[in-house]
Parts: sequence; C-alpha cells; structure tokens
Amino acid sequence: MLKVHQIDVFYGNIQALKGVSLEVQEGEIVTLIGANGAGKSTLLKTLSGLLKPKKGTIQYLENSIAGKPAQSIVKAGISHVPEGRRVFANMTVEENLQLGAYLRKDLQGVKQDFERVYELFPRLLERKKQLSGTLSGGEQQMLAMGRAIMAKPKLLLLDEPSMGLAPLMVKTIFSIIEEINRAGTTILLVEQNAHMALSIANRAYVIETGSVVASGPAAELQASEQIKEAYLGGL
Amino acid sequence: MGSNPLLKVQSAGIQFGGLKAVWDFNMEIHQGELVGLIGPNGAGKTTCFNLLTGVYVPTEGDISLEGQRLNGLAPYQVTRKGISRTFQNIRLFNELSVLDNVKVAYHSLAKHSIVSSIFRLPSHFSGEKEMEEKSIEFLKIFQLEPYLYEKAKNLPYGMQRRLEIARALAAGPKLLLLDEPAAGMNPQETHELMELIAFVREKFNLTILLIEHDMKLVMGICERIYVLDHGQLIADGTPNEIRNNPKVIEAYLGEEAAESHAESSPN
Amino acid sequence: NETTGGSEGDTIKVGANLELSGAVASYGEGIKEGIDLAIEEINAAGGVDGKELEVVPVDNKSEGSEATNAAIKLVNQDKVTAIIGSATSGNTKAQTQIADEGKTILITPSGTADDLTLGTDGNVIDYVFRTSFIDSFQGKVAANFATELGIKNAAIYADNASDYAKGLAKSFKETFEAAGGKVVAEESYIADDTDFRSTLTNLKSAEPEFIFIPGYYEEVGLIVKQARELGIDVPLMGADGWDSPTLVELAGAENLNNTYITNHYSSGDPDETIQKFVEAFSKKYDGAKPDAFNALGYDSVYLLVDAMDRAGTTTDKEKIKDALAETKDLSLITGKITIDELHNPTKSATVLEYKDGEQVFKSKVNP
Amino acid sequence: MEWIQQLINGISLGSIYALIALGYTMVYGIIKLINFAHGDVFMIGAFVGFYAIAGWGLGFFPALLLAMAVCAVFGVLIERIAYKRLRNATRIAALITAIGVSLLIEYGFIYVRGAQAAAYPDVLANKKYDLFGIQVSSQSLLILVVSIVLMIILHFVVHRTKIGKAMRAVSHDMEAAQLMGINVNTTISATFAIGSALAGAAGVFFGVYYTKIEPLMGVIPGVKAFVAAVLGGIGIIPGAMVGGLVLGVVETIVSALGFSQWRDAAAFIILILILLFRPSGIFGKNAREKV
Amino acid sequence: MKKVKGFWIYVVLSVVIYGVVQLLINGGILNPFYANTLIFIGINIILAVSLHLVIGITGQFSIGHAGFLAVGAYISAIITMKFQLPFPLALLAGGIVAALAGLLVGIPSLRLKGDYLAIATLGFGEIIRIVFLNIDYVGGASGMQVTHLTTWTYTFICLFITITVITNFTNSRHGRACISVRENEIAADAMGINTTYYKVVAFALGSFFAGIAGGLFAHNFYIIQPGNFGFLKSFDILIFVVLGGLGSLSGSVIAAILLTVVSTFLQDYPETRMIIYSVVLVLVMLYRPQGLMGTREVTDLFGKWKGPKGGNSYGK
Ligand SMILES: Nc1ncnc2c1ncn2[C@@H]1O[C@H](COP(=O)(O)OP(=O)(O)OP(=O)(O)O)[C@@H](O)[C@H]1O
Ligand SMILES: Nc1ncnc2c1ncn2[C@@H]1O[C@H](COP(=O)(O)OP(=O)(O)OP(=O)(O)O)[C@@H](O)[C@H]1O
Ligand SMILES: [Mg+2]
Ligand SMILES: [Mg+2]
Repeated sequence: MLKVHQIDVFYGNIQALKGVSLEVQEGEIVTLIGANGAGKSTLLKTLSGLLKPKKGTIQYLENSIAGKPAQSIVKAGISHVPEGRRVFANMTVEENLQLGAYLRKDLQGVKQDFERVYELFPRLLERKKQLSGTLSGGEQQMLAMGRAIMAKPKLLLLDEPSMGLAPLMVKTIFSIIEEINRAGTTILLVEQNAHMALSIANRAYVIETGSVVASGPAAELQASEQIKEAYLGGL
Repeated sequence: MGSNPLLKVQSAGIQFGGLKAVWDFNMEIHQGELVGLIGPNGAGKTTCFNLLTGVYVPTEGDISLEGQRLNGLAPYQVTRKGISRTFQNIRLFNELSVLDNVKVAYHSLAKHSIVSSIFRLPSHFSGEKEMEEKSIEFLKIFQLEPYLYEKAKNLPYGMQRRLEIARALAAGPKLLLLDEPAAGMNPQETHELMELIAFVREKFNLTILLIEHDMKLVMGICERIYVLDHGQLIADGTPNEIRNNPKVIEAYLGEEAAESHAESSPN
Repeated sequence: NETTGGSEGDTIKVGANLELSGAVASYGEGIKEGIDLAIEEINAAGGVDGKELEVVPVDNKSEGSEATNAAIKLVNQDKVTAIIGSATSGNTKAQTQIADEGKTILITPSGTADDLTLGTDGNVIDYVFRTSFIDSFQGKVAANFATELGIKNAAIYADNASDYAKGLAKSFKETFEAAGGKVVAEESYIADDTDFRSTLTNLKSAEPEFIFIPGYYEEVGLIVKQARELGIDVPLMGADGWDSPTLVELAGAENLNNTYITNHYSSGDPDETIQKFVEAFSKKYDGAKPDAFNALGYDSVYLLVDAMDRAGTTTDKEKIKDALAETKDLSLITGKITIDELHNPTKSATVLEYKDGEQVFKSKVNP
Repeated sequence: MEWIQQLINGISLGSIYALIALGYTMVYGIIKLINFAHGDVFMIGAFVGFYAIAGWGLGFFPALLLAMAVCAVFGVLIERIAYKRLRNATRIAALITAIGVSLLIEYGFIYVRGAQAAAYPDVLANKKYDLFGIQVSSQSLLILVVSIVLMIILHFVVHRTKIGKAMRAVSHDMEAAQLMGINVNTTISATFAIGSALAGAAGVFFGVYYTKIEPLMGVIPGVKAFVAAVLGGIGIIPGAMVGGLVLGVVETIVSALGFSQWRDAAAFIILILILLFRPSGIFGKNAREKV
Repeated sequence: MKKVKGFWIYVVLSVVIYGVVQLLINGGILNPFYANTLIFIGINIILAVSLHLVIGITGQFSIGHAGFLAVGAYISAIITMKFQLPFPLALLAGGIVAALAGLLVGIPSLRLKGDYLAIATLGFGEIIRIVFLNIDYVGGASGMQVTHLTTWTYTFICLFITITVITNFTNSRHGRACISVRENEIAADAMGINTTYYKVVAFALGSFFAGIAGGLFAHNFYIIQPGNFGFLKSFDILIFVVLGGLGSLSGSVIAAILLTVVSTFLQDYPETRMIIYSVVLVLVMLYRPQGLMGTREVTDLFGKWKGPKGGNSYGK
C-alpha cells in the first residue's frame, strides 16, 4: 500500500533522514521505534506532505506522493495525527471533528463517522461543546485521533499517541488503535512505548539517526536481545 | 522521619474562573525524601507545582518551606528560598549556550552589581570567573562538558532534559521539583534518567518531588507517592500501598496495569 | 561634471531643499512644480547671462534634521548659488544658519514665521530671504476686514501643528481685540485630522458671528464642509493657505458661500501675466490650476533671477544677495514685491470672497 | 443636547475606525501579522472608487464593488509577494517587511500620481436629519449600519462557514491545519482578500464621508485601526467594532472638552489603561501562557 | 588575560578611528557635509544600540523609542538654550530624564507582552510627542531653535561610552539575565531572576542612551520640533535593529551605518528615494529575515574572541 524508497530529508542543511526505505501492506499495523531525534516524526511528516524529500520516492496505492502538498495527500486517504496532539485549542470539540472531515463531500458518510467517533470516544460526546484547549491531555489525544478518523483515512499515521498519558489512558488509546485497525484502517505507528507498540503491531522498523537499522515481524524484534538492550530498557 | 517537614502544604487550592483546579491539598515532605505525585491527565499535578513555585498564587491555604511562608512570593523569590523546578514542556534558554544556561541559574548567588559590570571593576571579573568555574564544574557532573558552547536548542532531546535538571540544580535548591522528566523518552533512556536522579539526590543531599506517568520509574525510585484526581488527593503512601489502592487503580492505573506492576513488569 | 563644476560652469545651480516626501510632501511638490516651470521658461528664453539654470532638488522628508543635512549638502557638495526652500518655517529654520555660514542665498517661498529671517541674536541674516508675506501681516488684514463687516464676536479655529496658522491667529486676535472685537472661542486642530465635528460643535455653542480659520486648504476644505453640515452658517475667513482649486472640491461650492480669504493672488485674477502663468502651468501639468505654493515657488525663481540681472553676475553670491535686499517694485505673480530691511517682501494682499465656488475680488489691502 | 450631538459625532468617527479595524483584525488574527500596509490598501480602495466615480462615471455601488474587488486582488498579491516567504520567520521580521510594503505602496503611488489631495465627488446624497437640534447625516448613519452589518457577516463567515473554520484552524496551527486537508495558501489568500476588500470598502466610504483623499491618507487611520483592533482584543471581530467605536467616542469627547490637541494622546492613554487592566483587550481572553 | 587584551585592542582602535577622522576634518579633507554625515551616523548608531538592548537583548517589543529621543533632545536643549549651562551637562541631563521616562514606560508596560506591549510603547512615544507639542515653553509645534554644539568629538565620546557600557552590561550576569528573559521569561523567573527588575533596567538604560542621542541630535540640527519624533522615527530605529539582526550589537551598528549612508545618498533622487529605500528594506527582509548578521557578532568572525563585543564593528 505504501512504499518508501531511499528518501533523504533535510532541515536546512541538517540531514534528518538518510536513504530511508520502508513498506506498509494494507491492513497492517506497522510500528516505528527509535531513540529521541532518530527521525521518526520527520518520516511521518514527509509522508503526510509537511516536508518534502530531497531524494527518493514514495509510492502510495500506485501513485507517487513525494513532494505533493499536504492537502492532496489527505485527500488520497492518508491521515496524520501529529506529535503533541495539536488540537485547535480555541475551537470546540465538535468543530475540531468537523475540520477533520474538511475535504469530504459525502455528508451522509460524515454523519455516520461522527457517530462512530463518539462511539469510540464517549468522552468526546460529553464534551462536544467544550473548547478543546481546556481538555485534559488524554482527552486531547482522543480528539486528535477522532479528528483523523473523520478524514476517513485508508492509512493512519500516529506519532507517539501515548506520550504524557496516564497508564490507564495509554491502555485505552492502544485498544482503540487496534479497534480502528480491525475496522479496516492501515496504521503506521511511531512510539516510545516500544513494548506496547510491538505487542499490537504486525511488523516493526527500528530507526537510528536517520536510517533504518532493523526491521521484521514485531514479535521477532521484541525478542531480539539487541533491541531489548537498546530500546526496551535492557529487560 | 524528623518532626519538622521541609515542605508543608496545608489545604492549598486554586480556582480558574469557576474551575477548582486543585483544592484542599495537603502535603508534607521531609528533608532527603524522594516523593512522587501522580494522577490522571488534568488532575492538577502541574498546577500543584505552579502553586509551590509561585507561578500561581493559591486562592486558599498555606505553603511553607522550612517554616517560612511562601504564599504570595514571586517565582524568583521562591527559587531563592530554595525550591527550583523543571517544566513539563522543556523551557531552556534556546539561544544561549549550555554553559550560559547554567550561569543564569547561578545568577542570584553572585554578588557583583550592574555598576561593577559596566565599569569592569575587579568584583565583576572575580564574580564572573567564579560563576563560570562553578558552572563548568557542574556541567561535568552531568556529562555535558563537551557541549559547553553549543546552543541549548541544538542539543538532542534527552540532553535537553538533562540540561534542564542541571540548570534547576545550579540554582541551589533544597527541594527539587521535576515535572514528567521521562516524557518522550524510550525505556532505555528512562532507565538512564532514573539512575541520574538517584545520583544527584545522593550527591547534593536533595529532597525531590516528581510528577511522572511512567509507573516503572515512579514505583522504582519513589519512597512515597501522592495521588491526585480531579484536583484532590485521593491517596498517599508507599508504592506498594498505592499500587494496591482500589481508588488509585480505578482512577489511574487500571486493572491490568496494577497487576503487571505488582510483578514489576514495565507495561 | 556635477560635483566640482559648481556655479562656475555653464549652468547656474539652484538647490531646492523641499518636502518631497513625508507629512507635508504636497507643499514641497507644489513648490517644486512652480520652480520647474519658471526654470523651463527662463532657460527657453536663453537663460541668465547666457547660462542655463539647473535645479538640484533634495528631499528633506518633511523633517528638520533632514533639511539640515540637505542644506549642508547643497552648500558644500553641490556648491549651489542659492537654495529655494523649504516649504515650512520649521524646516527653513533648520538651514538658515548653514546658508549664512556657507554664504549661500536661501529663499523660502512659503516660510511665513515672522522671525524666520532673523538669527538667534535678533539681527537679520544676510543671506536669508522670502517670497511670501509674513504671518502678522495677513492676520492683521483679516482682522480689519472682520471689523469692517461689523463683527463683534469672532472665534478662531487654527491649525496647531503649523506656526503659520498660529502666527496668523495671534495677530488676528491682537488686531481684532484692539479694534474692540471679542474673541469668544479659540480652538485648534492638528494637520492631517479629518474629523472636526466635535470641535466645531463646541465652536457652534459659543455662538460666534464669524470664524477665522487660518490653515491649509486640505483641512480647511473639510472644516468648511463639516461646519456647514453642523449648521454653522456664519461667515468664515481664512488666508492664503486656503487658495487651491481643491478647496472648492473638498468643501463644496455651496458651502463656501459666505467665506473670505486674504491672498497673494488669485488664479482667477484677469491680470494678463497671471493668466499667462495659469495657462502655462495648466499646459505643463495636465490642466491643473496653480495654487499658492505653485505660484510662490515660481516667483522665488524670478525673484532670484531678477537679483542676478541687477547684480550683473551669476556667480558672485555676495553681490546677488545685496541686489536681492534692494529688490523694489518687482512684479511677480503673487504681487508687486519690495524687499524690506528685514528681508521680508512688502506686497499687497487681496481679499477675496467665494461665490458659488469662484473667487470674487473684494478688496486690496496695502501694507 | 450638545452632548448627544458629540456622542453622535463620536460614533460616526468610530464607525470609520471600526470599518478599517474589521479587516485589520481579521488578517491580524489569522496570520498574526501587524499588516501596516492595511492602511495603504484602504487608500488604494479610496482612489479606485474615486477614479471609478470621477473618471468613468460609475455610480456609488458599482464603484464600491470595484474598489473592493481591486483591493482584494491587491491584498492577495501583497501577501503572495511579500509575506508568504516570511511565514516561518520571526514576527518582527514580518512587521518590518510590512512597514516596507507600506512605504512602497505610498511612495510608488505618489510617484505615479503625485502627492496632492483629491476631492471625492458627491455621489451619495447626504441628507441631514435635524432631530431636536441634533444633526445626523444620512451618510454617517449609513456607515454605522454598514459596519455593523459587515461585522455580523464577518462573524458569521468566520464562525459558521467552512472557510471560516479553516481560517481559524490556520490561525491556531498552520501545520495541523494542513493535515486536515486545508490548503493553507488558499485560506490565507482568502483572508487577505476579505480583509483587503473590507479596507477597500472603508476607503470608499471614507472618501464619500470626508471628501479628501490623498496618498498618505492611510497612515493615521491605519494606526488608529490597529489601536482599535488591539483595544477590542486581537482577532476578535466584535472587538474591532467596539474598539473602533470606543476610540471614536473618546477622541470626540476629548475634543469636545476643549483639549483637541490632546486627542490622540488621550486615545493612547485610554488604550494603555485598558491594556493594564485587561492585558488582552476588552474582549480578549486572558491567554496567559499555561506553564 | 585574553579578555583584557581584547578590550585594549578595542580602545586603541577606537582612538585611532577618532583621531584619523578628526585630522581629516581639521585638514579640510572631509568637508562639512561628510563630517555632518558622520555625526548623523554616530547618533543613529547610539539609537540603534540603545534599542538593541531593549528588543534584541531583553526581547521587549518596544516601538516607541523616538519618544525617549525626544525627551533627551528637549531636555538638553532647555538646559543649553534656556539656562545657558554647558553642553556636556545638557547631554547628561537629557539622558537621565529620558531614563526616568523609560522607567515610567517600563513599569506599567511590564504586564504586557508581544504586540500588546508594542502598541503600548508606540502609544507612549506618541504621548511624549504630543506633550511637547502642547508645551509653549519649548515652542509647541513650531519647535525650538537650538545652537549648533554637536561636534565629531562629542559624538564619538558618546558613541564610545554607549557601546562600551552596553557591551559590558550584556556580557555580564546582568546581561545574561536580560537574555534569559527574552528566551523564556517563565524559566528565567523559575531560575531566580527578577524578571521585572531586569526589564525595567533594560528600558531605563536603553532610554538613557536614546536621551543622550537626543542631546546630540538637538544640537546638531539647529531646530527640534515634535514632528521629528513621531512613530515613523521610531520605526527607523527599529529597522536598524531588525535589519542588523535581532540580538546582534554589531548588526545594529552596521545597519545604522548602512541605512544612514543609503538614505543620505538617496537625497539626490527625491522622486524615487522612498521607493528605493522600501524596496531595499523588503528585499533584505525577504532574503535575510534573520537580518544581516543574524544573532552573530562581527567579533565571532574572528574566532572565539570573547572580549567586549562590537569593538571591531565600530563606526567609521
Ligand atoms: N524544524 C527542525 N529544524 C531543524 N532540525 C530539526 C527540526 N525538526 C527536527 N529536527 C532534527 O531532525 C532530527 C530528527 O527529528 P525528529 O523530530 O524526526 O525525531 P524523532 O525521532 O521524532 O524524535 P522524538 O522521539 O524526540 O520525537 C533531530 O536531530 C532533530 O533535532
Ligand atoms: N491557567 C489556567 N487557566 C485555566 N485552567 C487551567 C490553567 N492551568 C491549568 N488549568 C486546568 O487545571 C486542570 C489541571 O491541569 P494540570 O496541568 O495541573 O494537569 P496535570 O495533572 O498536570 O495533567 P497532565 O498529566 O496532563 O500534565 C486542567 O483541567 C487544566 O485545564
Ligand atoms: Mg518525534
Ligand atoms: Mg502536567
């Protein structure tokens, strides 16, 4: 479904990604782990069109999307939940969700998806009219995911959805990710909480200072001594 | 435990508009303790820190450090009394070098005046020299010495966190407040951080209060834990008491998490 | 050869230190247009003493400090024979000392402050002259006119940002009160204002029989219009600053009925030289009608050239300056000029009345 | 009686400020740029209307529409050429650029046309209503009504329509807005188009009401509109309206008390006082940074 | 010590520059026009550097600097013209009263941030101007005539003192405190910095030197009028600082020199002057939004010399 081939990405003169390649098959959960500053967020931003790769290709459903503007990538079915939630603080929960469906024309479908989001996150229904800036961290994270779902993506890019969340909330979020996946959305997940991520993912990539250093089925990586040593706290 | 607590908070609280963000908050921390503060998102943990450090003025209650009342003091005065902190979202002086970041924290310990600096009197040179030497010494402890002249914003995330802790320590606190120091770190990095916290506590004979969602860290190093929910304390006690407290499990940990923590597995 | 030739070459350099940008750019531009027209005519007629006049324009951004800089440059770099400028008294004051030290003639076309030609010691500055009459003269003329109309209670509404307007207001008040009149209200505005209604409402409630409004047409046009809108029907009077076809457009012809001005000249004056000037000006500037600034800029050049002719030199600045000081009965567009011992022109003033947008000659007042 | 007259004077003046401030606050609220060129777009609008009426003999409403259209295009061009590159630069760099653009428009226009003032033709019959000795002109009523209507429309556009939501999203977080599929460039252009069209309309109304127009006419109203926008709370549409009216009334009262030379000073003193007690303006939410 | 050596290089260099220019003036090689341009450049540098302390170092978005220039100009002019006291005293008094005005502005403005502070300072600047406009003692709108007393020597001494003091202040714990306020006020507060105090100090010190510049200005241009000190003048000073690079002292110095020269040069092209000026401004900002120098200093180009910064970038 998604095929990234040898991309290089720069911030000014600083190279953040060096020849990164990766693949995501339809229906999978693929996770991307790596230390701080390894380039995980950079990769997601490149996929969603916020950054343009200097070299390399990105194939998505037979189309090249490298360097396309973000809005046309969203239109093609890729939705990105950015690091740090980034909800529109001075707008209500409902308005945030409406913005998620910004490009959609099928009003009927949008209405159904509203219901679906409220079903997944009953909390959001309660807080429909609240300004999203006043939500708690966990609620904002739910909103960010709900907003992405509203775009009815085929591929969902999630950047550290568990960051800063209380344990109970982390659990909830991960089970919702699985649920969204079961309902047919392919997921590319970036996580620091590698244990959790690997336990729900089909496959995983490990990225280090801008390059992919390991990849394989999630279970295999979870078992690998090296990976444990470096990313799972040596346990 | 000694009789006189270092920090004493008596039914402190604050409202924002109609919202009672924290109320009837009581806490006692004794010299040398390492205490955790946990609770769901939006429970009011960071707000408590803001009350303790003078960012917010409590609308009710009392806060005192070594018997001295802190209510109404400005943040910089609180810092000079002996409480310093790190922030949930890193707040370094981005354009300043690593060294200068720490020097700023030494500011209030130096004595040379504006006049002596403008006229380059001897006291300026001796004062600056002392600040510089102390800061470098300090950064050595945190293994940041190789980056002395690097701008803070150019450091990798993990190092920025470390620099923030170093800077807070340079202000010479009796009580150090850490707000989610492990957020955004992977398990390996978190592990290193735990060791660092244990080390500085030993080295500087510190009292520490920390907020964290990583239960492995909290349960691993804290001696006592306070649990906040909806702005109110719902429990306090040792890690073991907390992890088995049904209220805490319901509000915060979740069933499985509690179980797995019991086995001290890091999920 | 621009920088070294100076006035010794084939051309006579005349500096124009003017407000070509900034707050009062339109005054500076007006003067510049007048200067350009005069120089074009003179050169077309063979120049002065066989030499062409060349204008060196410098923009002082309507700022005193820039005017100083510009004057220093004109005197020391361009080595001009004379400087024409600036439009306002303040910017002129910023260069009188420089002109004097650099022994370069300075003629201000429209700087009207009474003491402009005087140094800080109170003595007249040798090299400084002007083309316009001074504030106190015009104020006097207006006050006498009001008295003649039988006015007892007058109000004054002056531009507080301009010493011209303040000077006029002061001499109007002195003369008017000396003649037994009473000034029942004094208000002021600031150049560039556009809304005068609240002050006018105040003036109205003082119930004056006559309002003296020294200022420039850009604001006065609006003041007249707004005053009439608020139901102020008494006679209004102003001075040369009113004179511009734009005033009629701004105020509206009807609103201008029952208003009077004192002026240097009238573009509607049937006098032949004046009509020739108006025609030439219109031709050069796409049909525009010359206002007082245009005329004064134009006259300043002729005033200078006349002195050169009489001095018989285009280079000896000292002689030219002496000749300037002796100017007598020189017929210019803005009147017949004689330069007095304070380097001010004595010339007659005209009182005009607006009737349906046209200036109608009312009376002529000699100094 | 006289006081009522003065109040009316103040409201008429204030509605002009409000009209300019509406467009100002819109652009300001969305890209956080103090667009000093806004006052100059206002000037261009006034001149387009002038040429349309005096030159081509158009009526008031066609001229108004034309001025709005020209200004919309002009505003978009300014944004594309001068501001777009600076979206990620510091605010102050963008501010200096805006000052540069403002000077460029003013002096470019003077270069082409000259600095002299022009008088607006009488296109709108100005009826005077005399209510118990208080003079109200139909034009000032019209301006007040127009600014209120525009305020309501704008408020509706920004809060209810899709493009309005996109604008608010962009104002809060440009990157996240892109991830919603919002075309940030189009949205910002739309903002500039609407804001500049409003400035253009204000220019034509100003011309009709005050008669005098000249190339530097935008400078002072531009600053005043900025003050009004800040007074009301940056980016808040009803705030701009109220800010403009407050400013107009304050200025009028000060003049009425016989301190006309202190009028601008008084406006600024009021501004500073209000900011001291409400640091984010009358309607501004006290957006203190959350620690 | 390296630092001390750097300082002496700076002092010697300054003396040499001063001496050479003075000789050229005495020898008539620099005619009054050039000499006056140099004085004007000097005044503008003082203004730029003083605002640099407020905006570039302390991060307080102040756009009413011309107000303090006005205070210095009028106070010093009153002292020399009305009281016939000596010029140096007038300069000092102008500086001190301007600093007091700075305190007056600084204290209430502390509650405000960013654009709100900007508009408030703009307002203060305008209020100051309008106050002078309404005082007949200083000539009201028509202004006040002032004797010409400013010389290259006075200008240079003031310039030297300004740069030295501001550099010394910046490179000390106090300057760092100001920078920390700029970088992150909340964190600075939490590190024990009295942020209010340092903001006020920066305002007062910046205003003091703007006041000194005002004294030089008044006694160089024969006449001062309130109109000289409007917000457009404040913008001019702001432009020096931003164009040079926010936070770079040598940047503001260079920008002040450059723009003054450009502006003087353009006097000869009145019709296109402001057009060229604004195009230059826009182009520089578009292609170098961080300003000519960014946050670097000229001294950085010569390696890690940590002496008083700005020495080498000194005015002509
Ligand atoms: N806007 C930017 N400008 C310059 N460099 C950047 C920028 N954003 C990121 N970088 C650099 O690019 C590299 C990769 O950053 P990225 O944010 O992709 O890391 P990450 O793997 O997501 O880390 P984290 O776990 O902290 O989120 C880092 O070295 C970072 O410092
Ligand atoms: N300045 C403020 N104004 C209004 N409400 C505030 C303010 N600061 C905090 N709050 C509210 O107080 C509550 C507690 O916030 P706080 O930041 O203390 O939570 P927290 O426990 O630190 O949560 P997290 O774990 O997500 O960081 C939240 O509902 C928050 O929205
Ligand atoms: Mg990341
Ligand atoms: Mg928190």
